[in-house]
Amino acid sequence: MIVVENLVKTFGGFRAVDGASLSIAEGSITGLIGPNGAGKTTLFNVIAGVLQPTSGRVTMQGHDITGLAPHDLFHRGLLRTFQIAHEFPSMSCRENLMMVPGGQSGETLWNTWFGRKRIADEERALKAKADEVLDFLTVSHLADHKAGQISGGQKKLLELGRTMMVDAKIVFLDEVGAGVNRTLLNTIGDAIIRLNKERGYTFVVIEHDMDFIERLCDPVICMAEGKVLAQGTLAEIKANEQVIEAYLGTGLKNKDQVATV
Amino acid sequence: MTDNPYRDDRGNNDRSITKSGGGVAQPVTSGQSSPAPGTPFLIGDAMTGGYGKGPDILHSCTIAVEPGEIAVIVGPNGAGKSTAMKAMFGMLDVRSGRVMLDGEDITALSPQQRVVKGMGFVPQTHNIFTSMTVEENLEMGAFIRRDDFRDTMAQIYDLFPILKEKRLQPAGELSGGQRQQVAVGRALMTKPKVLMLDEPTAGVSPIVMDELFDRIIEVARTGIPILMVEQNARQALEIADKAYVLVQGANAHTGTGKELLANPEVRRSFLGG
Amino acid sequence: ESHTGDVKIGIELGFTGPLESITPAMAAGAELAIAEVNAAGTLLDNATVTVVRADSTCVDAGAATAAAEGLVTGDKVNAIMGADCSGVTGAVLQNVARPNGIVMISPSATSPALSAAEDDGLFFRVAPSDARQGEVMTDVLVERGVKSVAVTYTNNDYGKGLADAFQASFEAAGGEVTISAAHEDGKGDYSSEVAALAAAGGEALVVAGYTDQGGKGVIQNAVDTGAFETFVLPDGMVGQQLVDDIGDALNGSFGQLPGTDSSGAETFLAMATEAGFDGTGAYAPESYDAAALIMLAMEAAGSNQSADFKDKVMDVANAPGTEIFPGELAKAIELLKAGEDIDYVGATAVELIGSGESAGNFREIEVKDGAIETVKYR
Amino acid sequence: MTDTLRTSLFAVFVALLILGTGFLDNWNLALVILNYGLISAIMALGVNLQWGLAGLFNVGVMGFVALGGLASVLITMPPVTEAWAAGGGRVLLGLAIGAAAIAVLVTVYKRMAKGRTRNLVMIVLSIASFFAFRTVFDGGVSAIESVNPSLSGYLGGLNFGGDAGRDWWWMPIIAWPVGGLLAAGAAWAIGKVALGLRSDYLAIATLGIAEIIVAVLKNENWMSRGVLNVTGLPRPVPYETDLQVDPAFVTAANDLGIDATTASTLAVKLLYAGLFSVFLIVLLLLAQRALHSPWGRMMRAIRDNEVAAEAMGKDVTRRHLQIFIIGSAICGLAGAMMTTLDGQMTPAAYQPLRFTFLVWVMVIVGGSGNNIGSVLGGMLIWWLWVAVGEYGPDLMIWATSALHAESALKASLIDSAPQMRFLVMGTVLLLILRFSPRGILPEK
Amino acid sequence: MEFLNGLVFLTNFVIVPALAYGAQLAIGALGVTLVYAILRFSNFAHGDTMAFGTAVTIKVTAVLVAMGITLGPLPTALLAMPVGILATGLLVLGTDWLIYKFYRQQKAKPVILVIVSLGVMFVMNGLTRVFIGVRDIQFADGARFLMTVRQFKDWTGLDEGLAIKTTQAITLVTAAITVAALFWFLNKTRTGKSMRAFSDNEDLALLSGIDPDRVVRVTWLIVAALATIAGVLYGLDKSFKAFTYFQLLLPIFAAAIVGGIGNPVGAIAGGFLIAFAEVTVTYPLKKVLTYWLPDGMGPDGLVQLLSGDYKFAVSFMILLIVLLFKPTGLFKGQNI
Ligand SMILES: Nc1ncnc2c1ncn2[C@@H]1O[C@H](COP(=O)(O)OP(=O)(O)OP(=O)(O)O)[C@@H](O)[C@H]1O
Ligand SMILES: Nc1ncnc2c1ncn2[C@@H]1O[C@H](COP(=O)(O)OP(=O)(O)OP(=O)(O)O)[C@@H](O)[C@H]1O
Ligand SMILES: [Mg+2]
Ligand SMILES: [Mg+2]
Repeated sequence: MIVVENLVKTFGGFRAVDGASLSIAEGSITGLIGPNGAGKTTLFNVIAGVLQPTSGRVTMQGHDITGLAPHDLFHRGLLRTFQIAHEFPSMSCRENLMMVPGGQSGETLWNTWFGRKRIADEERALKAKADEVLDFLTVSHLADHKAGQISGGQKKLLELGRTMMVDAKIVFLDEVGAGVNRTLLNTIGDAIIRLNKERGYTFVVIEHDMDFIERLCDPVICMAEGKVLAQGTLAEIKANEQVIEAYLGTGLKNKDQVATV
Repeated sequence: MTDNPYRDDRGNNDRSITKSGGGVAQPVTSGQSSPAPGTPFLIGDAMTGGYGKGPDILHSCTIAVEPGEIAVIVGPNGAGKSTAMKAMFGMLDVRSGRVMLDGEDITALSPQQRVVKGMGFVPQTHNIFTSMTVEENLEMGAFIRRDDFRDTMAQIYDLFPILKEKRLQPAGELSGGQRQQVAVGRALMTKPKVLMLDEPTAGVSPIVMDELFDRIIEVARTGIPILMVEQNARQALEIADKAYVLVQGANAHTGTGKELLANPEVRRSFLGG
Repeated sequence: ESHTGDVKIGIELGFTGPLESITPAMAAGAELAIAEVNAAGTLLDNATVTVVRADSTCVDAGAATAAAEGLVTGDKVNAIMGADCSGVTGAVLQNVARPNGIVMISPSATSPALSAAEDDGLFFRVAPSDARQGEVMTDVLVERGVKSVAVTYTNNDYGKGLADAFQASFEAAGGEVTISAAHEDGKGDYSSEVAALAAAGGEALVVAGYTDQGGKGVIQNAVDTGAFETFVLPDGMVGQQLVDDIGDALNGSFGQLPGTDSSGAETFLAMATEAGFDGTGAYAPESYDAAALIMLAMEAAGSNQSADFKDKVMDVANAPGTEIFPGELAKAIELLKAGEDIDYVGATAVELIGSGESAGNFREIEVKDGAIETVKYR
Repeated sequence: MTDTLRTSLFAVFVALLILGTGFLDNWNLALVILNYGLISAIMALGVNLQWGLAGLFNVGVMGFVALGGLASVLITMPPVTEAWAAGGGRVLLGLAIGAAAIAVLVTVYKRMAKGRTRNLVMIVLSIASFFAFRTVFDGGVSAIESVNPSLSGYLGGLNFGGDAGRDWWWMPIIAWPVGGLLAAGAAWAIGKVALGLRSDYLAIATLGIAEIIVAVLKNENWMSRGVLNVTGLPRPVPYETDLQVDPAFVTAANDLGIDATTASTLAVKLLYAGLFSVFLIVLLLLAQRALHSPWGRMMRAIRDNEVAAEAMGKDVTRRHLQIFIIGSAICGLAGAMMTTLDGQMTPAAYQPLRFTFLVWVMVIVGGSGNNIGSVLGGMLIWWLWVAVGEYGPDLMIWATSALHAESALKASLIDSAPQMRFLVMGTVLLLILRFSPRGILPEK
Repeated sequence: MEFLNGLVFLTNFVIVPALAYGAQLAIGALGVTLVYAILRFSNFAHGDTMAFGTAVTIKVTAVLVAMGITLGPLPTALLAMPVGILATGLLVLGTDWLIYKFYRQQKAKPVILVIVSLGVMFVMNGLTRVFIGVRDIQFADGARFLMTVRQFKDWTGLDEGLAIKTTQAITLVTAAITVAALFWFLNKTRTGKSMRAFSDNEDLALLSGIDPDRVVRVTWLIVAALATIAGVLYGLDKSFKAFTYFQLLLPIFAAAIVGGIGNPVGAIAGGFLIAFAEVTVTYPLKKVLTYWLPDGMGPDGLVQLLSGDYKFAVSFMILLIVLLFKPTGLFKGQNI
């Protein structure tokens, strides 16, 4: 589906992504893990067109998509969420969702003046769809709240909700789980699996919660220092010495003190 | 497009676009504290309040922590956990109820007066100075300290080695997890008498999370009370001495970490089974 | 409608905006004439003249039109002394004065385009035409043997019009204009203008500007850097304040301004000093004359209605008749009442020609020992 | 208070201000204020589309207004045949060379590979074409400018109606949309280059471009006489003086019990008001429809967060360009109207304070993001701008009446009354913003 | 010799005036940039703040001179300047307390603050005019020149002269001192760093124990000092007129922006860039070339890059070109 070849992205002299090569199979839910600063988000940003790569190539279903603008990629079916929520603060949560689908006829000025009937119909459908998504995310009570005024976790949910508004081919999720309640995260995990199974979405998931990765992802790619460190099933990754050292660690050292009270 | 995906406000760093008006937290403006003997070290007692002129978010919510303890707040998204923290820190008007620290009623104190009283806080979002270097961020953490804070800084660099490496880089250019480490480091620099952390581990890798929890336990055992919001509830509750479950701005369950972990209803509803 | 009764005159000048520093003296000049007539108390049927000021802003046609509308339809003035800048003057004339049939006499609008504007005989001006002054200035330079000059002008219709007229006439007379560069008023720093002027060179620098605007800034800078030693000063630049500000360095500079071999200018100066304002301020004497003309024309027509006295303005301004100087307005009124002709000379040797603009008799001056001295009349 | 109630109250208030001026002072003044107010409202609408809707910080309003004014001259004035004969062709040729040069430069820049050769070629080409352009163009210009310089010296316009263009009285109404088009064209070019800039930088860039546009208008005499001004522009409404001698009109006026002069001045102003209102209402309607539609939602999303909007498939650059052009075109339209209303083109009149910042004040005070708010804000602020100049001095006399008649303080205070326009204007602005920081009609 | 003449000519008309003008713009731009960096809005009232400070200084100077107190060869205004700074400081603090504070508490959008500052500009504008009038005032006393054209010619024997005005020298010296002090303050002192923190993230600054009111106070005081210094230097070098000071706002903003708004180094670079651009781009090279080129090869035309008509536009063109290639100004804008 997506093939990344020798991708390099430097900031000043710093190589945030340092010759990473990986491929993402169609229909998979690929996990992307790695220590903080490994370059995962930067990799996403380069693939999604937010950043221009210093060198390297990205192809999607055989087409070269290196350096295409994000809005182009969106129309090719590539969606992403942001690690730090990027809501539209002055718009209501529902509007945050309703704005997503591309090619709405109401986005042409001419239609807003003379094609009001058609727009009204489309809007009705969109609204229903948005409400459905909000309901799924358990935040239907926030539909008319301004997105700038909801809690941090709710913003992350909205972020996810946007990807559910359209039929995507591949969705990049950057730490959807951080700050989201675990019970809800499970539901989200179910939804991802369902979208994957029923609609054939491909997912790439960055996440630090190993339980979540375990439930969802196969294969898992581990990055470190801008390179791909290991790739395989989670079990394989978990057994990898390097990964343990760089990323997973060996648990709390102060465990003994926990019991004091 | 800006070259920095984190800075979503059109690189403008002004409040023009991204920060919407209305519903803003109104910090308390300075007032007097008064003695309130016989209360826990830090307690937000029956707090009720909300943003600006909006509806109440907190409904008579009580949260307390004693020296040497780790208290953890969990709850669904939007329950009011962050709001409760802000209320205790004076970032928002408490309409009824009070906040007490070390036997003093500090409800009327402004946030910076509370800092002087020894409170440290890591907010959930916007918790670093993006345009300042990592080192300057830490220095700002020590703003109220008049003593030599170099060894505290060294300790923090020990704890988060990556920060030492990125010492001279603007914090806004760091990765999500690195930013989180800066934020916690900044609060630790205060050498606070009480430390409040709003989701300190969101986005940090397992190894750093372990380090962080280790460090939090250490700090707590030196006698500093720690109040922490966590979504990574299972791990947090394991190290918690006391835990609160907030639902819709009110206390739903209270107990030791172990108790709540053992409570099937809490597990199912809030801890993800 | 009564043809007598009290008289209202609107004074519309740019009290705010780029000319705000010279307009107070202009208004004071006009009010001096009005005070003089009021002191006599004999105008028409012992009418009292009242003044209504309005702000033309000099640049904003919309605001100027609204202000004039307030004067004419609101305060019901009988005539307007103004406006100052040609742009707003045209707007006020077309949008307010003509539709309402109100006489306007401008002290300072010099744009030739205004001569051609349709005015139904309502518009006059006492400022000289640019073309005439260009010729006079050429004569002055040629007589002094100056062969090449640099020219800088304030970038408006006055400055540009004068500079163009001068350049044409000077070059026709065999002189060389090394550079003709605009300067904008209201800026403090003129080093780049002077740098360009100096680089182009020339025996003298012609400054078609205003005494305390860019013109002064340019001279100051040119003096400081030693770019030029002699400056040629047209009417907008002749003022004692300039001489005082620049100091010795201006000695030897020369120029010309409207005036005849009469004591009018000096008398006006003395009167202004007594009244407590600077009579040498640019267009202050013209303003006195404009206001005086309005009132004398009313007296001549025996009416304060524009429709009646608009035809008398030329009569009182020009020969034949007894010459009238500043301070003699009461006498002029007496003469008119007696049915005699007058020839208003005033402070600036008013002589109206064509469709009502100044004929342009000029007084050549030179700065000597920090004072402005008359050399001769042209 | 509901939104509708608030809106109606504000509208009624503005109407009362203008009507009050009419009843208490005089109707001519009220109508002058109304007419310029309507034009200001259109400008405010344009700026509101750009800022309120898309977050584009355009501080170059003045430039687009001036371009509209230029269009008015170019369309409504009769052509100067002598000037065309003297150098019209040459100037056109020069302009063509200039345009061709730019096209060539752009192609070269796009085709050649980055590097020193390209830079060199670019520099050589630009210098060569600059000289070619200047040689051809300057000759034409000086030929044109020497045709009766004090009265024409320019090419004139396209109005072939007789009697100095007055027979084609409808030309100005055509000139208005053309003003919009001219501004749109400029906005397109500017937007292509400058819209990538961050807000404050975009602001100063547009400010600079506006200054450049005005500088061109001031100095290119062959086009619109520069600082020498073009006067006597034809109008779409009859002349008062003609009405005053029209027996039918005079009788009609007398029947109404108004004297002919007053009636004529009022009639002309009312006609203008009618024309302007039609344009304003149509524009407002279109703007409202656009705002409350998916298009408006998309624009707000872009304003809120460009990165996210881009990731959600919205072509931010294109949309920015689109709204920049539309807003600027509206400002150009208003500029053309204003020049027609003034009856003359005065480039020196284009001051940023009046044509950029005052318009911004209108938008912000009215309520940015709210079309109706900014339109009403335009009327309100314009009323204030005039009223303070009009009534300020009277107020000052009244305020100082307690002082001794001869006192120097009183005299100096009365003398400085015109300066009170700034003081009062500032104070009122501050008061409005104090009590309604998001404007009188905030974005909902 | 010929070469030296050309050089002196260039120095006299281009380099020296542009240096002085640039320094004045730079200090003005520093004030704008500081308000932007810390209080986050473009302060349109800055020009009028400068005018006010200068007006007070002028009044005090007049009193001093009347009392017979002067500074010898230096302008008396330098002695009066601290009073001007003080008065301006009080004015801006008062303004802040009365006006800006409210919007800060409301967390109003910066554009609101920009428009508010426009209102403040109107008011200050009016106040200054009522206070000192609209006339042109010259208040430089003491020795006018450090070196006159004549002295230079006599001294060197060159054909061309070089004049250095006392005010130009003072401008450069004061500018250097001011800038150095400001930099030291912002980057090295605790207060300076806390100001930067405040500008970055107000809420977090609060959480770090930084007193926002103090930051704001200090900022305004520095801004008042910068404004007064810039205004007085400018007025000494040229002359004082309220309207001119308002007009100065444009080049000052241009300077701040071209350098990268919010960045003090940028403000300084921007000031000089704008000043030099204004002077050089429309500068006719004719005379200099006549000196420098071999005899007989001197040009006939003026050899002007662009006609002087476009001087004002040209400085903006420079600005645009810089922004096209460096979209955030010469020195990346926005932070101190
Ligand atoms: N704009 C930038 N300028 C300089 N360095 C940057 C910039 N953006 C990211 N970096 C650096 O690049 C590295 C990779 O960052 P990235 O955000 O991709 O990490 P990540 O793998 O997503 O980490 P996390 O799990 O913490 O989110 C980090 O070390 C970061 O400091
Ligand atoms: N700035 C604000 N203005 C108005 N309402 C707000 C604001 N911030 C949050 N809220 C509302 O307050 C409620 C509680 O928010 P809070 O941030 O305290 O939740 P939380 O428990 O921290 O959630 P999370 O786990 O998602 O961070 C939410 O319903 C949210 O909509
Ligand atoms: Mg990341
Ligand atoms: Mg929270």
